[in-house]
Amino acid sequence: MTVNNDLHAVLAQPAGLTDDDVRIIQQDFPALHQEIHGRRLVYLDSGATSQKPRWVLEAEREFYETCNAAVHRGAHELAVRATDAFEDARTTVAAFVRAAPEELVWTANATAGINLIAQALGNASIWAERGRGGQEIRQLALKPGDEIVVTELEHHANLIPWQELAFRTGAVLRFIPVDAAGSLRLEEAERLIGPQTKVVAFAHTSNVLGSVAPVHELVQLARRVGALVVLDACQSAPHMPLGLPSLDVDFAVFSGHKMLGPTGIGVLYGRRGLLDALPPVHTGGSMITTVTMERAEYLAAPQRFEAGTQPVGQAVGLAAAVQYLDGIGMDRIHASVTVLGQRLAEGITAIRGVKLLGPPAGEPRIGLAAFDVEGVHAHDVGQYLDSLGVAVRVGHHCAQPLHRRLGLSASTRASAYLYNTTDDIDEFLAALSGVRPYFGVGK
Amino acid sequence: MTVNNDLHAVLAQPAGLTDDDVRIIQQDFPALHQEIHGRRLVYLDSGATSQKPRWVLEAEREFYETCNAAVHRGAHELAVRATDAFEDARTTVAAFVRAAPEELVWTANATAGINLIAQALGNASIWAERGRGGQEIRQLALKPGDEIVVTELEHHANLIPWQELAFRTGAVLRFIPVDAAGSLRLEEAERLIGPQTKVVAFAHTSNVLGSVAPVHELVQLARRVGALVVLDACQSAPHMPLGLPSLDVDFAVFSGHKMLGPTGIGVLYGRRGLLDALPPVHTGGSMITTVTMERAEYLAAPQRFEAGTQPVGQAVGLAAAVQYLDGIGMDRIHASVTVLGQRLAEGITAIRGVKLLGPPAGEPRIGLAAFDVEGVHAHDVGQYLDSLGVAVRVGHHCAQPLHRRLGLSASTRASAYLYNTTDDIDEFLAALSGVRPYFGVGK
Amino acid sequence: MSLEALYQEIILDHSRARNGSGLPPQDTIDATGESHQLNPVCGDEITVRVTVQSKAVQSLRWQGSGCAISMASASMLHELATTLSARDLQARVDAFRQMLRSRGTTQGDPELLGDAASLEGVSRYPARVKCAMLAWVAAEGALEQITPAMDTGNGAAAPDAGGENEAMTRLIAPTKG
Amino acid sequence: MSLEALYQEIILDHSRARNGSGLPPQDTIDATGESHQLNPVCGDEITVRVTVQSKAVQSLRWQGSGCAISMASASMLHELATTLSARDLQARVDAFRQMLRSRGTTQGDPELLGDAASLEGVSRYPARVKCAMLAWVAAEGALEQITPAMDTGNGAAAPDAGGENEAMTRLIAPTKG
Ligand SMILES: Cc1ncc(COP(=O)(O)O)c(C=O)c1O
Ligand SMILES: Cc1ncc(COP(=O)(O)O)c(C=O)c1O
Ligand code: FES
Ligand code: FES
Repeated sequence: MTVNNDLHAVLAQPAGLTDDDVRIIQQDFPALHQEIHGRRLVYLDSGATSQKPRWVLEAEREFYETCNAAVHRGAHELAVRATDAFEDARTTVAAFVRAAPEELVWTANATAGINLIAQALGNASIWAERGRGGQEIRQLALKPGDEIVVTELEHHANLIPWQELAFRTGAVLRFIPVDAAGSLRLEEAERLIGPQTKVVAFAHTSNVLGSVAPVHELVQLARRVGALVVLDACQSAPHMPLGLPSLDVDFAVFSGHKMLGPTGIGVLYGRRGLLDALPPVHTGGSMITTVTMERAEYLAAPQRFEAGTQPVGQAVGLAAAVQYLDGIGMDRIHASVTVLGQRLAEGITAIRGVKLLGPPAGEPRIGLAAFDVEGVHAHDVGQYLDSLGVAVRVGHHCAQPLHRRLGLSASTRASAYLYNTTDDIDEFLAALSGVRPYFGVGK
Repeated sequence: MTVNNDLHAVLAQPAGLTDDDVRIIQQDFPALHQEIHGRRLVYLDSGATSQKPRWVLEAEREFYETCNAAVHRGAHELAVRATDAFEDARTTVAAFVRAAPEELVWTANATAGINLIAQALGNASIWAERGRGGQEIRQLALKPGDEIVVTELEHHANLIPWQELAFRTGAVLRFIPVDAAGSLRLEEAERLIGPQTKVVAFAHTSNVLGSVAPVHELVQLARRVGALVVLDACQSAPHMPLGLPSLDVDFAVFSGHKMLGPTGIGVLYGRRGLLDALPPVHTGGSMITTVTMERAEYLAAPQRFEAGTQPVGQAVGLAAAVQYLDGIGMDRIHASVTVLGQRLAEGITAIRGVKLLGPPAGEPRIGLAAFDVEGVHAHDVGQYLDSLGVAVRVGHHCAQPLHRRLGLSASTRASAYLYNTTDDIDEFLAALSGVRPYFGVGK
Repeated sequence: MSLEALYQEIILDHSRARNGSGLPPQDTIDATGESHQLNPVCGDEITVRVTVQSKAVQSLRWQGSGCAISMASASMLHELATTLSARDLQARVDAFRQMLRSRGTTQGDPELLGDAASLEGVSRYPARVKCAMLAWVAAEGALEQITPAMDTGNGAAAPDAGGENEAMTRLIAPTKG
Repeated sequence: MSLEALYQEIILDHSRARNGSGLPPQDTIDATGESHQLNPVCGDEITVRVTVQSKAVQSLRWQGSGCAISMASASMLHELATTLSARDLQARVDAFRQMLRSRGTTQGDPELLGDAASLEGVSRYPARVKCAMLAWVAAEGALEQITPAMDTGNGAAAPDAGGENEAMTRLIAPTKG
């Protein structure tokens, strides 16, 4: 595999990442060395998906060239290598979030992980109704009148599956509202989470506001009433050191493609024991013990949730990605990206007619910032920035209810990652200052 | 991308593939140039998963290095490129099976495709029960007493999802039995498929027997009673020219990894109009129009079934794979693999104490053959062959009921693909002849 | 391609002017059609109301919000429509669609499309084609409510299998969940 | 590594001999435990019955089918068990497990494991470790039915978090669907 020799120098440093460090890291990312419309690409859309280092692309390729075979089956050498690579990947990614390998289920993406939990709970409800499964199934089942609590700032992926679960079981979906600035109203959470609450699901960090949820407080509220906690760690896993067991959540999901990994792979973490208690969702090969024409008996987790041929190449790629992240150090990445997030927030705030969403500059936020440009539609903002080589995301960012609450239909979002320098941020800010003049508003 | 110049010579030939042609094709497959236990690798496990040509690995890599971004979102240049690459891939793969792009839904694998259909029908049943959706939902819904018909030779992926759908809806699962030789008893199909039949699901070609299903006859029986037809094309799509619309099935699935594509991608084909009528299964981002905290409205197919970040890199890889297959020509591949299948069947039949499963030599079969070695367990057979560099699959091949019907708990399977020569088959056969002597049985 | 080719001055002007925007309370005349279209990519929406008398477009007004392209396009459509027969309006919608689908290969014809010809640059930005089409698809929908398809010469615009046209209409028409 | 290191002659002999195979009709003695184990990878199954009197293994018999490794391993276990105390048998199971987990780093000790020491080569074939363990896991299960864990010295075999031991037991114990 390609070794970026300069990276060793970066790793020798104690904390944070200087722009010089970042420029060395950038060498590993071929996609960043492109000209867009004749300008250097400034990629500030990592909140949507990250770019991939050579290390990851080569790990995947090497797998296909030397180990590719069906896993957990077959007695031949390639099958053994593939199985080892696949299960080693599970161990590596599990360790990245301080979990045990059996607590980690591969999914297609984070969305699939949340759907898996919601559908498994839906299945538990049907099983309980029809007398299938034991005591643990009846405990997991939702009944009419039970409640599922989410927040008003959720990504659609952590909202609609719960709407559908509520529809399916007769449970009621409730939500913790945000205030006009987008902050979670914790006092409402206390009111909402009660004995009837069976599930509390929320984003660790908001993909629009950049704010970090009060995980501890929400987990406490849920534990008090015995509700399951589902954490959407899509925007936190890539950016901060994450110990899922110590957060004491029951389930968590994240996506590989947002953390240097390939597309087509995500992770569902489930607290040990809990996964085994859930009914399966997808059924098929490699997740059964005994099958007759009439019925099937299912393996324990994680296999129970991994029907059919798994994304083996992608699992290997994601393991390489977390190795890369760990090599640099998640605390350094966190420190660096936090600095960039603050620079974004400050810079955006300073531009006339541009309104920052989420926590004001100086308050905790991850490395992203969404904003509204008065008088200019977000898609036009994005198009303008693109013409200067700056890639940002525009739209509702799969959070329509939050945008509606903020009185917007769309916003523009700049999101940074370990390969962004402060120069990138400054170039973006300079470009942003030009938007309103260009569209002739606010003169 | 790497161009294999010699390939042009192969392509100039009229029909079939000679061993010399195949040796040229082999140059494109790095995994095949390995020594296993000091012997040349003879890979005869493509029925489980295929090896990948450089062309595919490079297409995927090129995507990540030059186009990677979130699709269907964002106004920036990379997002445009990624969206184009993603939708072009859909068009390419759809054309490969003579379908329209809107008829093609990306899935994680074939298993996920069958589960998607089964779960969507399960959702239709709940929707109908609760008065959600229109007339078309009520038509798709299954009620107690309705029947689902599969065959006794199905892969677990095309069996257990239907067992679970039956459980969920109160429908009854019935199956077309096979005779002691493994042939489908069509006269039973005629008896079984009646007005109460709502779904008929079967494998196009059996992954154990290598036999081809009487698609036309089964479709006729299903059409007569208005049942939906679901085709498991996992073992046919890689090996023969396939025109799904002309087969007149309603749904079909196949997996990318079995046809030179990467892991982590599969295809669900749905007849135009029908997909739009089905309720969604996975919910989340990119598959909605309007979302409030209370409810969501869903896009038309294919987006309706593609929640969250899609396997974009893998879709691009699969498109490259079908381009490679089309470049050689599916009819030539079919011709070549059929010859190898017959050679396997004949050679296996000629070895004392080894029993071929499925159609006898000389009768139609695809390029695979499973068999039982009297007195030696399949896993020992596989281990022995592996020591000679021959990779085969052992076990129940995710078809326990079929094995039980044949009086076996496991079998060994050799499966060929476009990169196998007749020499490969002969080496395998020579190795197979040594199995019983080695284990000291049948002296 | 430069940003200026996308956002020509005339487009920015129209986007600010929003001619024909605002829907007065509706008289129930038979010959009025109204269609609401949603762009699912961005969530922007537009409602177009068309009144036809003696086969001539009496008025085309609209209400909605969206990006500069979509607002300018609606404004231009308003200006173009009011002088046309219903059949002609449908023909202009077809011509406009064809221009936008051309990926930069078809120039806009000001004779046919008026100011909307200046939106030709949009065809190079596939992600923005829906923006420009939004009002026009709504106008098409409104027309269909008034006269049977044949009357407006709609035959020419019939979705060709798998074409962008149909895909777009499908995408734009939300399906009730 | 050569095939011969996996399938030593003594293993092939045992696999054909299947010593201790066959379960006679069962008398209901308190000190008899029986455990059924399924290898989910291949579907092979084995039932092991252990009878203990005065803390000594009276008999260990089995019934099942599987590959040469699993059959040989059961046959060897039968021969080994009959002379041992229940506590000793558990210790041998632990030693056997440790050898198989070692990925070729631990040699089999014939003093401790008898003929089963010859299965050391299996540890280099992770896919076959379950084959060799199958009868031994069943024996462990049977012992547990007879005596509380402490009596057999089972404490030492307690699954260490995330270890292969536990993973294997979990995999081998089917969960009712
Ligand atoms: C006939 C058949 N159906 C379904 C499958 C499942 O495919 P996948 O594991 O890729 O989902 C396979 C492959 O294992 C198969 O051979
Ligand atoms: C907070 C949050 N949750 C869920 C998702 C969904 O992730 P994916 O599309 O990878 O399934 C995203 C990313 O889009 C996100 O930012
Ligand atoms: S961005 Fe919504 S219509 Fe243009
Ligand atoms: S293969 Fe089944 S026990 Fe060895």
